[in-house]
Amino acid sequence: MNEMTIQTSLKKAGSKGRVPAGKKPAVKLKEHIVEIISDSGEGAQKCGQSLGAIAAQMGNGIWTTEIIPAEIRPPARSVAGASGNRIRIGSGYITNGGDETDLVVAFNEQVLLGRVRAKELKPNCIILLESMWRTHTDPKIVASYIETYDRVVAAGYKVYEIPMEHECRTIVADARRGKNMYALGMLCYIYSLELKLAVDQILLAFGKKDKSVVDANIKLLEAGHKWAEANLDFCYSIPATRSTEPQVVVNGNTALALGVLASGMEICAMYPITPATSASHYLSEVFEKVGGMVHQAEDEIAACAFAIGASYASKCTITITSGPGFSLKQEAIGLAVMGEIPLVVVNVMRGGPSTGQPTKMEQGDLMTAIFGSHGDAPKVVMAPGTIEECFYSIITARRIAETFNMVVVVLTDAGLATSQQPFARPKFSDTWMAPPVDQSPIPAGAKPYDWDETTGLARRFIPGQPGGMHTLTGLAHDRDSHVAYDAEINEQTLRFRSLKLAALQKTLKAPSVFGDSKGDLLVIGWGSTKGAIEEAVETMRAEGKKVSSMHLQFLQPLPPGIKEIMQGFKKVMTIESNWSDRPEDKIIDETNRRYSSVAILLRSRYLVDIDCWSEVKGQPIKPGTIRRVMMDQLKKQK
Amino acid sequence: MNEMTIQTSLKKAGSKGRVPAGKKPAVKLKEHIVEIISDSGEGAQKCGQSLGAIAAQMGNGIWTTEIIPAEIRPPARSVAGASGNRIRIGSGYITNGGDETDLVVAFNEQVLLGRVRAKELKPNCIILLESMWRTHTDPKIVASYIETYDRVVAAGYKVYEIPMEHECRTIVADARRGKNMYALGMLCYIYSLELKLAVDQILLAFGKKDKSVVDANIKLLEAGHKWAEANLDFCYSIPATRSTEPQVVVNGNTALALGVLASGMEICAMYPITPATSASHYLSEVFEKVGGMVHQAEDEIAACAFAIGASYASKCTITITSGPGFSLKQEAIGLAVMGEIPLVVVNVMRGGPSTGQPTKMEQGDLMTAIFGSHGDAPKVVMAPGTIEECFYSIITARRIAETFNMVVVVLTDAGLATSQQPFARPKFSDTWMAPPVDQSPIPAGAKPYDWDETTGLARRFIPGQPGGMHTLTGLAHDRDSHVAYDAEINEQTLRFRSLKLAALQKTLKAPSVFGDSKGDLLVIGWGSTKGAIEEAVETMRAEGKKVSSMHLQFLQPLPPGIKEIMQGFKKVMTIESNWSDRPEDKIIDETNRRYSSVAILLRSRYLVDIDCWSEVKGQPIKPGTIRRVMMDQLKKQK
Amino acid sequence: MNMMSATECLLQMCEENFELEDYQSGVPRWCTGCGDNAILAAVQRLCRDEGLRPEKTVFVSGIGCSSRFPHYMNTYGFHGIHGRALPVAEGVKMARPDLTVFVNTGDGDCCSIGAAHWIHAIRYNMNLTVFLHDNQIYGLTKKQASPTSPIGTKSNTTPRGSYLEALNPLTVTLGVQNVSFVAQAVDWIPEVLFDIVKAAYHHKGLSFVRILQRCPEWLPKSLDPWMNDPNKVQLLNHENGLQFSAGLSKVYKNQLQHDPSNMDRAREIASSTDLVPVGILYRNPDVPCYEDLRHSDKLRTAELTSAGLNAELDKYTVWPQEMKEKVA
Amino acid sequence: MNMMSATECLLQMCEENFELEDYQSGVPRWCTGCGDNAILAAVQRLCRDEGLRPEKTVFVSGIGCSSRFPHYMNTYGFHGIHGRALPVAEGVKMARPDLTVFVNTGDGDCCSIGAAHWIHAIRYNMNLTVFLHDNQIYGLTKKQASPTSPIGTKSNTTPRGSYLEALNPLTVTLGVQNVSFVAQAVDWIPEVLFDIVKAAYHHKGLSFVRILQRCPEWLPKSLDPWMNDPNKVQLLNHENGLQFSAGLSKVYKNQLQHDPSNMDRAREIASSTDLVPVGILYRNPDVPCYEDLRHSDKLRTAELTSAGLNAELDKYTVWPQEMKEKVA
Ligand SMILES: Cc1ncc(C[n+]2csc(CCOP(=O)(O)OP(=O)(O)O)c2C)c(N)n1
Ligand SMILES: Cc1ncc(C[n+]2csc(CCOP(=O)(O)OP(=O)(O)O)c2C)c(N)n1
Ligand code: SF4
Ligand code: SF4
Ligand SMILES: [Mg+2]
Ligand SMILES: [Mg+2]
Repeated sequence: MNEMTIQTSLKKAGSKGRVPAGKKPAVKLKEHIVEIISDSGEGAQKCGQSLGAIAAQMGNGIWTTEIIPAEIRPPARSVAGASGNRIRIGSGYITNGGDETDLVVAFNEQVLLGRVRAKELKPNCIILLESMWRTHTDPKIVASYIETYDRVVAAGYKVYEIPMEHECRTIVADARRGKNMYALGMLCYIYSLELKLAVDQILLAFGKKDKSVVDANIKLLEAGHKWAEANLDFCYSIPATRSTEPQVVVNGNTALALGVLASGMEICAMYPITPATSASHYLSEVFEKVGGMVHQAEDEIAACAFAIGASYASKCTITITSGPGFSLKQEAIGLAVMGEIPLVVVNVMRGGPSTGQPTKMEQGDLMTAIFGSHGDAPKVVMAPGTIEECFYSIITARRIAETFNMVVVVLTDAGLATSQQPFARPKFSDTWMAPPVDQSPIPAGAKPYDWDETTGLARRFIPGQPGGMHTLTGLAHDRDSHVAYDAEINEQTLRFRSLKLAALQKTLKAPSVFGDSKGDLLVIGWGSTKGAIEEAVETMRAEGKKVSSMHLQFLQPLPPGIKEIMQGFKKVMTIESNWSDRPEDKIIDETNRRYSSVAILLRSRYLVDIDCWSEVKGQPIKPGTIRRVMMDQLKKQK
Repeated sequence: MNEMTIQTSLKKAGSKGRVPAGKKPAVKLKEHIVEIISDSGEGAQKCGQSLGAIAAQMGNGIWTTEIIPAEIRPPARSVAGASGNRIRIGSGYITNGGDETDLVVAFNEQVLLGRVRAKELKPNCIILLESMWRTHTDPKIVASYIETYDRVVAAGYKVYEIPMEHECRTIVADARRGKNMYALGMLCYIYSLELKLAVDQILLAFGKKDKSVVDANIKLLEAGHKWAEANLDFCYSIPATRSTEPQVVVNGNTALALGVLASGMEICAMYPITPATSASHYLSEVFEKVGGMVHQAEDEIAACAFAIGASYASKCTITITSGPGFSLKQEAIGLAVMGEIPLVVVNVMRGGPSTGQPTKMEQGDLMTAIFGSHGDAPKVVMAPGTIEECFYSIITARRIAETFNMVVVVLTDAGLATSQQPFARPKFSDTWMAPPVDQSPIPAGAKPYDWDETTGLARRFIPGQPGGMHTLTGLAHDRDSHVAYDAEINEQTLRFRSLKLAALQKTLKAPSVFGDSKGDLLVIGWGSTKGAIEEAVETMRAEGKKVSSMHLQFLQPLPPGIKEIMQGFKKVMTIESNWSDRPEDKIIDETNRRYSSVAILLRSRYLVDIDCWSEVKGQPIKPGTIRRVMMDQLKKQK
Repeated sequence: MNMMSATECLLQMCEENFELEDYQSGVPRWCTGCGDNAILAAVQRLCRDEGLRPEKTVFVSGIGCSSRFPHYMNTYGFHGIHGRALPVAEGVKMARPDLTVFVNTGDGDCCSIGAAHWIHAIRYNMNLTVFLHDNQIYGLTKKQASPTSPIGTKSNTTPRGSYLEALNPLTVTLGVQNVSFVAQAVDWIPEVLFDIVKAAYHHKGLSFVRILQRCPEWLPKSLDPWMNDPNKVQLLNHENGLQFSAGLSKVYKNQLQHDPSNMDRAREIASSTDLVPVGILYRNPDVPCYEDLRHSDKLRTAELTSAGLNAELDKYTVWPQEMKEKVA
Repeated sequence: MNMMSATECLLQMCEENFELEDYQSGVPRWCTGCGDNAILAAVQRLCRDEGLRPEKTVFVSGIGCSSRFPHYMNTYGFHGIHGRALPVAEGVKMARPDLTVFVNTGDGDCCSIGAAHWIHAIRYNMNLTVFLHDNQIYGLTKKQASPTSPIGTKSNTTPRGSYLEALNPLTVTLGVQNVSFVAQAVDWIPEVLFDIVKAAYHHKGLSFVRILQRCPEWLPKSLDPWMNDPNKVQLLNHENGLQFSAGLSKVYKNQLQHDPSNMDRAREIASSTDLVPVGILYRNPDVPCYEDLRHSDKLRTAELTSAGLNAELDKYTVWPQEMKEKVA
């Protein structure tokens, strides 16, 4: 009876959406965005990652983005439950996830619906939809499927119903598990990717397992490929040029963790929190290989205090967290500032305030990073803009922390954390690491806080150094580290701690301008929006618009040269993913509009009428959206 | 032998500093600043407070400031150990502690030295110094005394050596304890204050104790008076006009606590921390009389969470803390913002960062108040500028919190906390209190977050209301308080929470200008610097300078009308007590100078080149200092 | 005294007769087989049996899978921040002793980040019913070791196995002065779970119930030894504690007579790790509740406030001469 | 093997022979009669007797009167923030197991704001010597009730007396899995205080020493009952614990034989409130130390780092065709 039903389904599907087969020549594309979505646990993640890896192997530019349900185990077939991966494949270098999707493989109609509702699909998007639901034993499911199917077709999407599970079942018993490799096979056909590379992926993933598992997966892969070849009326190729240098393909959190390895730090203290945790997971796996360790503390305060203790007594230490944990660490961060203990604090930002949207992307914690601890607590704040920068920023952060005896906050976000982008494989350099812990005797007369009058810098005394005995304190203190009740000393030491930021600023280069150094509009961004902003700028410049962008990697101190850059433009605006009041709201005016974060910083420093536009949708801002915003801004100028 | 020594001492003292007696007519003064300092435990505090109270009774304007050692029990006779009180007495209304001291009563030369070193005494200050140390049995003490005495005399101070302890011993056995009333008697003579009022003070303080104690103290008082009359060659009177309205004389923390009483709030949750604690102490004493209670939680996080729980289920609740505790509360504050739970958070600011200077005054937590919790967490931030405003700000804060379902942060500081200033006795009004907790059934269809599209306001559902059942959450949520995974809802709710600030802003009045509304220089301040700034402005205006000032009571939202006010002035600057980089420092320039807090806010909002000047000496900024700063600023304009 | 008519009386009884559905809200989003479902069922049954008014009942939680609990109750709920369920609940109870307050907290929420509040909540002994959903793992954040994870637990932060012996929440709780009720339940014996939940609810004071809760998602087999071998579960019975049905006693033969008023024994029993003791370990009805010690029964009227305020202001008032005479 | 010359050997011994002054720094700013002075004396004596190198010794504290302790030691010191002494000390020890680390913490610092860290520090069982300066009050902030304040304590936040029975730090500590050393001392019996401090120092693992410490400033008489009546102090003696001098035993006749390996007895003894037990309540030398479980003895060279990093990068590398062939 099951068989019967499936037969019917196939016919029906065929009659509705599927076009008779016939191998057509591949259409050449500059790029395509494809996503694979399923209930969580059905392997769409794996399928997408493999596709990205294969395309990268082919020499394509890629950017993969995880589609993560907000819950651990959302109910099956639920709108909010889509789990999977989104891969942007291009001919050239790809810097961000791009706009809406061109092609989607969906394992059920509900997860598809979720994506449609979220407006994530291009109007003429191609949909490859598992058709088994049409003939499900539960009439409610059938009805739901048909309703959605009809609506989606009516909305103009090109839907191909595909009996994936049915086909898989001819190869394996648990078809639900194998479907993802079947889909991968189809996609390899669609994008003219070498099947051999897909086989390599399977070997990589299942190589350690039973040979039978590997074989079954390869069979599924090939079956998918064959079916697509036989049944689909389209196929693409995205020309690629293989890089001549080795590339690594990792997501932002893995890049962060690799940066920790590379920086020579030895201790990471953390408390689990989404989306920072995956960095610690990976580090827990590998850190011990280089003599490091991850300490899971009882809470974020303890994690920060543990890191401070370790830093105080040894090398600079790192603590990794996200929003709520970052708020909790503020008091301890102030202690590190006051004691001038080097410390790297990573905040993988998520949707706020409060618990907010734990799995979503946002850039909402910049102001807290700068101002979050009571009193004047100057610290360095930096933000990588690419996956590659996630790696290198940790190395830089470690070095700054240890050179200036400062706290360095590194802000990434859920977007970077879960996106993959190839970058040139780093070549390890000894200079990335701190020298061994100084245990030499302290020269007579030297003081534990011998601040330099000009730069505020002082040498750090480390336990174990003979003659360096002193008690570090979070109270105001003098050069001897004695508690200071004196007004002058208090003010002087505030001065020294602040001067260090200026000293660092003097070593920074002016940010570079993307595009011409003169024009009608300059867009300023920071962090993960880099690729999307630059792509939008590039597109508009190709259209003849005089727009450029500037991306800030240091948010505190702000690098020199910004004013001069801004002067080259008629208008400056910031684009970021944190809240700013909408000028179109009735009660919002210039006396009460709350600006987005970096806009506040820049307006205050440069007194330039910088406008801001922000979107806080928990998703990376799309280049197309940015383009629209910039167009609007240009229109206002006229 | 003891007797002998004292005789010698008297002679010696006489020969050195004391001028032969003879009643002179009282010199009329507009004002005088007097301080009484001793080792802690010697009663200088009490003496000073009584003097202030007596002067207030006489109808004088007063401002008293506690001189607090930074340690619980500093060693006796130590430079950092001065404990006491500083009273500014004037003919008219006094708004701040004023400049340096005119007259000091010191119980030993070391505490005196501390004040000299801190530059707290006017060049020609009169010093009434206990002379017993000159003849002490410990030669080291004698040497120290003589050295200091000589130095102080050489420095031009007018020193009167007075055998206070010796004189007291003729009346009581434990002269060390009685000295303070003896000094009070002297001061009553010096300032021509009614001795009867001093007797009233003694009755108030010791009335409950043994009659013999009262009598002894009165005797000491009279003896001091008599001695001064017989031996001092000067005496003052500061004309006073008795107010026709009753006044209360309390310090800022007491005023705060009285405000809590008056506001009808019922629960205060706290964890001890200097300098906030004294407000909780007083509240612990009296809150139960009106059915309230103070809960000392296990830490600040628990205190804040406890307050949130109580607020959620009942009336708006208050939590009181200082810097480090304020940092710790940030995560919980974000929850209250997200859940739209009314909450009043008081931060009595102290020296920062970290533990910093716990007993010292600073205005360093403004930016943390605004930006301290991760994500966009809009809350109201206000700061009283006078003792009276400490009282009323709590009532206002309660009302705003409950009207807008928002967190209201009230920032005071160690200066206000420990200063006394008379203000018109408040007349209780029913409207200060919230209506009783709403327990009426929720109308069908109403939703727990039914945000108004224009203002973001929504009615609060309180447990116990039939039909209002819902689960409040710190996660992003929709109108039903259901967890929202949706991008649009997230952004919309950020918008609603932010709009409430704009809605509040619309109800605020423009700040008033102190001085003319046009001129060369406008000084902007906030919080406890109000009196000193206005006094400096007044002085300069009297000298013909075109300067005015504006004091901000709301820091978030900033009230309307500021831009228009600023436009009336050639130059605008802020004066506050938090760190700003000194432009004269070699490596500081316009690209890296860190501005003080309110300057950042105003520059960013109004794009006006507002300069800032700040002092972070742990002391209230003096009007004379402000005058100098303003003069410098005016000079720059030429 | 006012007498109700029979009809009125009947009407009111009707109104107060709640069905299970009256307490259900939404579809629980826990994994299939998650022990939290069993706890939810027991608690909903309790609410119905006891006729708890939904609007007078509040479930307070922190963050974690288990902390989603309030969302599935059609009562008031407070799903707060990680680790702070207890102080929030204390605030609710202090302000509103008329409300029935439950707390749902996870082993990470309670025993790790919230440990200070846990110790102090036991100390305050407010009339709260606290369920520790102990699945021995961080569920929501996807498998990190928790303080109660058995040593050697492989998790994402301890890929080579966790390093420390599991924290025993029972012995810690029993070490706190003022503890008044400690029980242990397991999610897979619903009858006993219900009995314990009920006893906890009826105890005046803080009742702390640790529930061994299965997490099939991350630790699918960790509780198997105890589930598969009824003899490894030791039921605590006593005339002053729980007494078990004959049916149950047939399956769970390993029973121990334990008087819940005996602290020393309670601590000894709680220390056992091989056997899982189930039942009431300790109960002392005489420990005062903090809210009773602190709550005022003054009517907080404007009059009272005004009087209190003015009495205080009097202490600090400087009267003008003429008024002073009047006042005196 | 290298042999030292006798002179060299003597020189080194000389160098390592420290005097009390070598550990003293500054003049303690505690009140006269403050029990912290006695603790300081005992600890300085320990350092001298054990010849601890000042530069290899770190005292970590939080905030409070007692937390000023490190300032008075001429060693390295870390006077941090309120409640966080233990996690800071853990970080120090983890990074530098070669250092000797002591912790000074107050009853507020440890048992109130720091309670979560306290529980977990016991659990980690790092080789730290922890002194709980328990004066049963908040000293530095001027007299507020602490968790260990006896019920009824009049303080600035409890002007009508505190509401709760005092928390017993000993029973809480003994309730934590992995506890390895718990002792109690009193400041007014310096000889025993020293013996306990010494035993704590020699224990490998976290030694938790609660010291009843007088605060004449705020609670001048609170410990008088025990000070004035030697019989209210119960010395715990055992061949595996401490043994007391004849002189001492003459004064302190109330002694109890207690084997510190007996947990059940330790908890019972710890629960006593009328008698103050003094001595070692519990000791288990076999609990592993977290730093030993976690510390790597790999030489963290650039080579190791480079190799580790490259091995990881290999996993994610996309090789250009020609290189791929080379690599393969
Ligand atoms: C301050 C803070 N830190 C960390 C987190 C992340 N987090 C959410 S739930 C959780 C632990 C969940 O474990 P548990 O309490 O045992 O509950 P379960 O999910 O197992 O029911 C953590 C670490 C957070 N939300 N907030
Ligand atoms: C976060 C924070 N909260 C509160 C304080 C204020 N504070 C300093 S010490 C202390 C308690 C002191 O009591 P205890 O720990 O018993 O030490 P003691 O002074 O009695 O030795 C408090 C509450 C602080 N410094 N930081
Ligand atoms: S992850 Fe574990 S605890 Fe969470 S819902 Fe699933 S089974 Fe339950
Ligand atoms: S206040 Fe108490 S604890 Fe603090 S130094 Fe004085 S006596 Fe010691
Ligand atoms: Mg759990
Ligand atoms: Mg204490």
